Amino acid sequence: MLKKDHVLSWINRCYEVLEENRQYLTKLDTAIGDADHGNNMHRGFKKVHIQFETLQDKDIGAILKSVAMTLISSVGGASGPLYGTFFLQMGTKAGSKEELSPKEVAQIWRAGLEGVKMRGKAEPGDKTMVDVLTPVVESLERDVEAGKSLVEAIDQAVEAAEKGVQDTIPLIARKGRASYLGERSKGHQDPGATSSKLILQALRDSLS
Amino acid sequence: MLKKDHVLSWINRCYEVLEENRQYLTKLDTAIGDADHGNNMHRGFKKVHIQFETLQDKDIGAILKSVAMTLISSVGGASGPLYGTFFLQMGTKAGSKEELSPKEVAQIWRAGLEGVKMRGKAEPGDKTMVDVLTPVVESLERDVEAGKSLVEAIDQAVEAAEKGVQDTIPLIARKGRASYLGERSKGHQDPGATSSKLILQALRDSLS
Amino acid sequence: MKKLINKPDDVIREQLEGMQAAHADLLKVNYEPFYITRAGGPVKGKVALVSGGGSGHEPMHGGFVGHGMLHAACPGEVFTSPTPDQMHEAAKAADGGAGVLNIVKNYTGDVMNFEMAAELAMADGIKVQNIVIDDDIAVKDSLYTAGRRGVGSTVLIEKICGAASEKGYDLEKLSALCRTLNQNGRSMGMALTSCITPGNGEPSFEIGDDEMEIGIGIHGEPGIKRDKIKSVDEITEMMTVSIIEDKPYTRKLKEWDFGKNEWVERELTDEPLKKGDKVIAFVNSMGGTPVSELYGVYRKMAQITDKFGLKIVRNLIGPYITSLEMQGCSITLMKVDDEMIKLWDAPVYTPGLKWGK
Amino acid sequence: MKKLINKPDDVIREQLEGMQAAHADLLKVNYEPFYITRAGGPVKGKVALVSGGGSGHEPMHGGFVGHGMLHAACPGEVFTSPTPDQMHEAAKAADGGAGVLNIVKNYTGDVMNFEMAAELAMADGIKVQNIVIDDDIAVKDSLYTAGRRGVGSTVLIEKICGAASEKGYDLEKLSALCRTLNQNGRSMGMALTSCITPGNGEPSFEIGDDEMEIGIGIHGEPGIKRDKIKSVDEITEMMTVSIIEDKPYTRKLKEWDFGKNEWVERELTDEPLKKGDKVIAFVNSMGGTPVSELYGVYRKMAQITDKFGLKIVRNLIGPYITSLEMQGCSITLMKVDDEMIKLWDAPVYTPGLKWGK
Ligand SMILES: Nc1ncnc2c1ncn2[C@@H]1O[C@H](COP(=O)(O)OP(=O)(O)O)[C@@H](O)[C@H]1O
Ligand SMILES: Nc1ncnc2c1ncn2[C@@H]1O[C@H](COP(=O)(O)OP(=O)(O)O)[C@@H](O)[C@H]1O
Ligand SMILES: [Mg+2]
Ligand SMILES: [Mg+2]
Ligand SMILES: [Mg+2]
Ligand SMILES: [Mg+2]
Repeated sequence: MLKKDHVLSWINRCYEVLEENRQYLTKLDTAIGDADHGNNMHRGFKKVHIQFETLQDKDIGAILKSVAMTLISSVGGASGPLYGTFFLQMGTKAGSKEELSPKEVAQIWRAGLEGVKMRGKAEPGDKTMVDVLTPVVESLERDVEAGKSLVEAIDQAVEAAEKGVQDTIPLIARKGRASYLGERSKGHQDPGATSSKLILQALRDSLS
Repeated sequence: MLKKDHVLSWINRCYEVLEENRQYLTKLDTAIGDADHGNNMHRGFKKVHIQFETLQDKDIGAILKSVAMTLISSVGGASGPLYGTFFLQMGTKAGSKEELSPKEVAQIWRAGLEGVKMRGKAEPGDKTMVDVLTPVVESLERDVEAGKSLVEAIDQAVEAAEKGVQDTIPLIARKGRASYLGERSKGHQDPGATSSKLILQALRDSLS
Repeated sequence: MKKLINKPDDVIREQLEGMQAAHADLLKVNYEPFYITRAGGPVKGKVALVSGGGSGHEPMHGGFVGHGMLHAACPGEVFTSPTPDQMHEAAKAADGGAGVLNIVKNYTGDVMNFEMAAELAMADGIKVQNIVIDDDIAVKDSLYTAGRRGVGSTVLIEKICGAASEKGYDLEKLSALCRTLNQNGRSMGMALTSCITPGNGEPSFEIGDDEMEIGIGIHGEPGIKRDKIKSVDEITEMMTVSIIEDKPYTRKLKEWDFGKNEWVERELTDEPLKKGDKVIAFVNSMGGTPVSELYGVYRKMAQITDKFGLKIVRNLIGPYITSLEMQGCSITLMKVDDEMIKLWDAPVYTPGLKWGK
Repeated sequence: MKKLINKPDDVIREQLEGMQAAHADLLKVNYEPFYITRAGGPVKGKVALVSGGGSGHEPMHGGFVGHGMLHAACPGEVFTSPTPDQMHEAAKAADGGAGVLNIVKNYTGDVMNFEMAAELAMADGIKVQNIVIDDDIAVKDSLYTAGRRGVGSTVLIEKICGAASEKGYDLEKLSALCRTLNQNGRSMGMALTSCITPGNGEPSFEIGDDEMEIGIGIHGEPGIKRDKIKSVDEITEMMTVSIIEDKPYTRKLKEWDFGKNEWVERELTDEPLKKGDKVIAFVNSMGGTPVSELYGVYRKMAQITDKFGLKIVRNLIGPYITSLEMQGCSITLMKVDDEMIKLWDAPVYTPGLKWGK
């Protein structure tokens, strides 16, 4: 089960992980974007971190929605509305629960993914975060369906995420800033796909 | 005797020498000025060179005055009016002669020097062309007084010029752009002093 | 990093404080969240023109707030779209009862954030339209990319639509004008150097001493191709001819449908410039290129437009939509009719653009 | 060398051709020799305001030719004073019968060339005065140097005197105003990078990645000292305080004495700024520094002038007197009275400065 406390420590872990990887993500965005993805994500989760106290008394849905609102109003760029929508849809799907079953965890990730796709109109293969979120959600759904434990399922999903990140490298970007580069975007790892993987890893970390 | 043809070949030689030393003079001006002295002198004498045909039928005074007018209207900067005045006063002093005695050569150089000092208000020791022109004129005057030949006198003057150039190195500039540097102008050779030496050398070359 | 700044994190706020101190007669800066409005408050009965985008393009947009141009601007972090809450607050502060027109440059982030902002403002009962500007012909198609970027045309459009708002155009008419101007404008940019964002402290792209980058946008992102530096005549010819010979460009842009009460996609096709067209020519510095060099560009550009039979009726030359201290330039040609020229000539009084009274 | 140019030898001519093409409504370029006059010809009965200097400082001076500012400008080679024949021709072309005021920046070359030019024009029967501008406090004394350089004040003076000429000031009154404004203005500059002249293709001075040069002029010449780059607050504080605390400055400047009919040296002493003074504050970019950073400078400067009890009544912020693409800035504070403020506010319509109508 994913308890409310897990969710809180997940959110907190997101902040840590994005602080550690700020420069790394920005560097990835330098190659095929405008060199701000790490800074954007860090700014957003730092804001979440500062308001962390105010999340304590909330249920899972409210926590995730509150994270969403903070991201929307502090990240900016493409990733702000996208991750904002991601957490918003997750929170809406989670509702006023205090814990989630493995299946429900898969469901909120699915909702988040659909939100991102609705907002950004990207499909798998476009070299975006969707290229990580899609295999992650599919892996989660497969494994919880097969009755695996939450930790097992997420471990699997992290592997799928890692593969998803690697798979963005040869792709030609068709959405977001990297798309302007056309052929020249080949050979570079997508920053947003990478941050999506980090967010999943943070969830995994919060469970151990 | 300095014949009219010598004067013409002197003027022509000035062009060659300043073309050869364009970058060298500009480099000197980069250290303590605004990096244009070589370009300025080259621009002026190139214009003289282009109009060279028109000098042929003139007397020495008219040749020098014509050079002066060309320099004034094409060099600009500090060196334009200064060298313009230098040649103007030389030409005025020379008058409508077809040849000059060694003594008269010393006299026109004296007139040129006084013109430069009147125009620019620099004194020896200020780290300017005056630090070359002064010892040059004094050397010329001494030697023609002592009855030396024109070539001997100019050979001596070239040595004085070379010493004059070297002597500008330790000076602190008090006139022109280099003066803004104060102490920092020490240790650098003055570009205008250097071009004055080149102009004298060109005269020497025209006599052999 | 060679910049006149204090701590990178404070750059936006401090520069806004400087703007406020310098132009208290023209504008008012709000700090939580960041937005800039005209000093006099909302203009009753006139459509409020609002724009915004990442910082680092100054004077755009904040420097264009004032009589005859914008009513409000939202500065984001450097090269990062501002957030919906800023835009929402700005819309509320600027609305004079006749609605709000958001001028949105076509970047994934800007478009999404302004959409969310429009929804928030509409929930408050403010009438809002978003018009997306996409004039950068360096981006060839919209099927395999995020579509053409919004660049130089934005400045001209903010000026002309600003004058139209003063003249009393309602939201629908102003939106139509804005849309037409966007379709009439085409731009292309190039860079000699990369810029450095304060947050990173390192060049956004590496470029050799003898190289230039063609088809850049305004965010320090790499362009569409790398080349050896050429003469200004060759560079200008390449850019101007590309603009003039650019094919019809078709794409879908989202606007709000006030009938259906939802976002709809409009398919729009921009027609190429043709002989006899009157144009405004805009030669822009990316920030680090001095105006003297822009005149070198203008000279060649005017020769070429002449040859093609275009008539330059007005021009704008200088650093107006920049990429921090990047060296480089962009050219914009925008077809205009007599009404648009009149609006261009109308008085404007902002920190970044001033004429008439 | 990263520049938008063709052959270095053609830069001046081609950029002037660009200016002519862009601003045919405002100005007319003469090519043999180079000078720029207003498009409408001489202004009858008004004193003609003429300036000039090396090129590379654009928009100054050519960009300031037009209604309410200069009547003519003489561009020299890059960073090299123009020649007397140019100035002489410009004076003849601009004279409207009320005489000519040459605004001369204090550099050995400019002063000598403008003196020769004035003599030539006077020989033609044109009444001419030369007023020398020397406002750069980085130069401490005039005894052991060529005296303070003419920098930022020049722009403000050209604007204010331009308005005074329109208003009908005669040559004597205009000269007196010009002289007073010069005495009222103080400037200081700094650079983060060196510029590169097209003729040389190499930086005019070497400077480390973490260094800045303080007390530079506008010709790519080294300044008075080298330092590690500091924060904008520290740099601005140093410059502003230096300007405010600058001691009385005495030197002799040459002017024409119409009684004696010869050049005379006038001993002039500039008094320091004092509490309660009204000032125009001018924050200038050396060319490569974007306006956003200038606002960072303005912010701190305004805090300091405030603390000293100076009242900034007007300001100007942007690249107006530049050193090609050099990164850096300068600050000018000029004490003004109500008449000067009125003249500042008067309409100006030039390529480089525009307001009112
Ligand atoms: N339309 C889209 N749908 C999904 N993800 C997108 C889309 N556009 C961009 N992204 C993601 O956003 C990332 C860039 O985010 P960021 O750098 O923060 O914003 P910006 O591109 O505005 O600077 C990309 O790496 C990509 O993964
Ligand atoms: N007042 C002066 N009197 C004599 N020579 C001077 C004076 N000022 C400058 N010079 C000479 O002029 C030279 C610089 O000439 P140049 O570089 O062509 O002009 P600018 O200084 O205007 O760029 C100096 O090296 C110096 O020798
Ligand atoms: Mg980015
Ligand atoms: Mg020089
Ligand atoms: Mg961004
Ligand atoms: Mg010079």
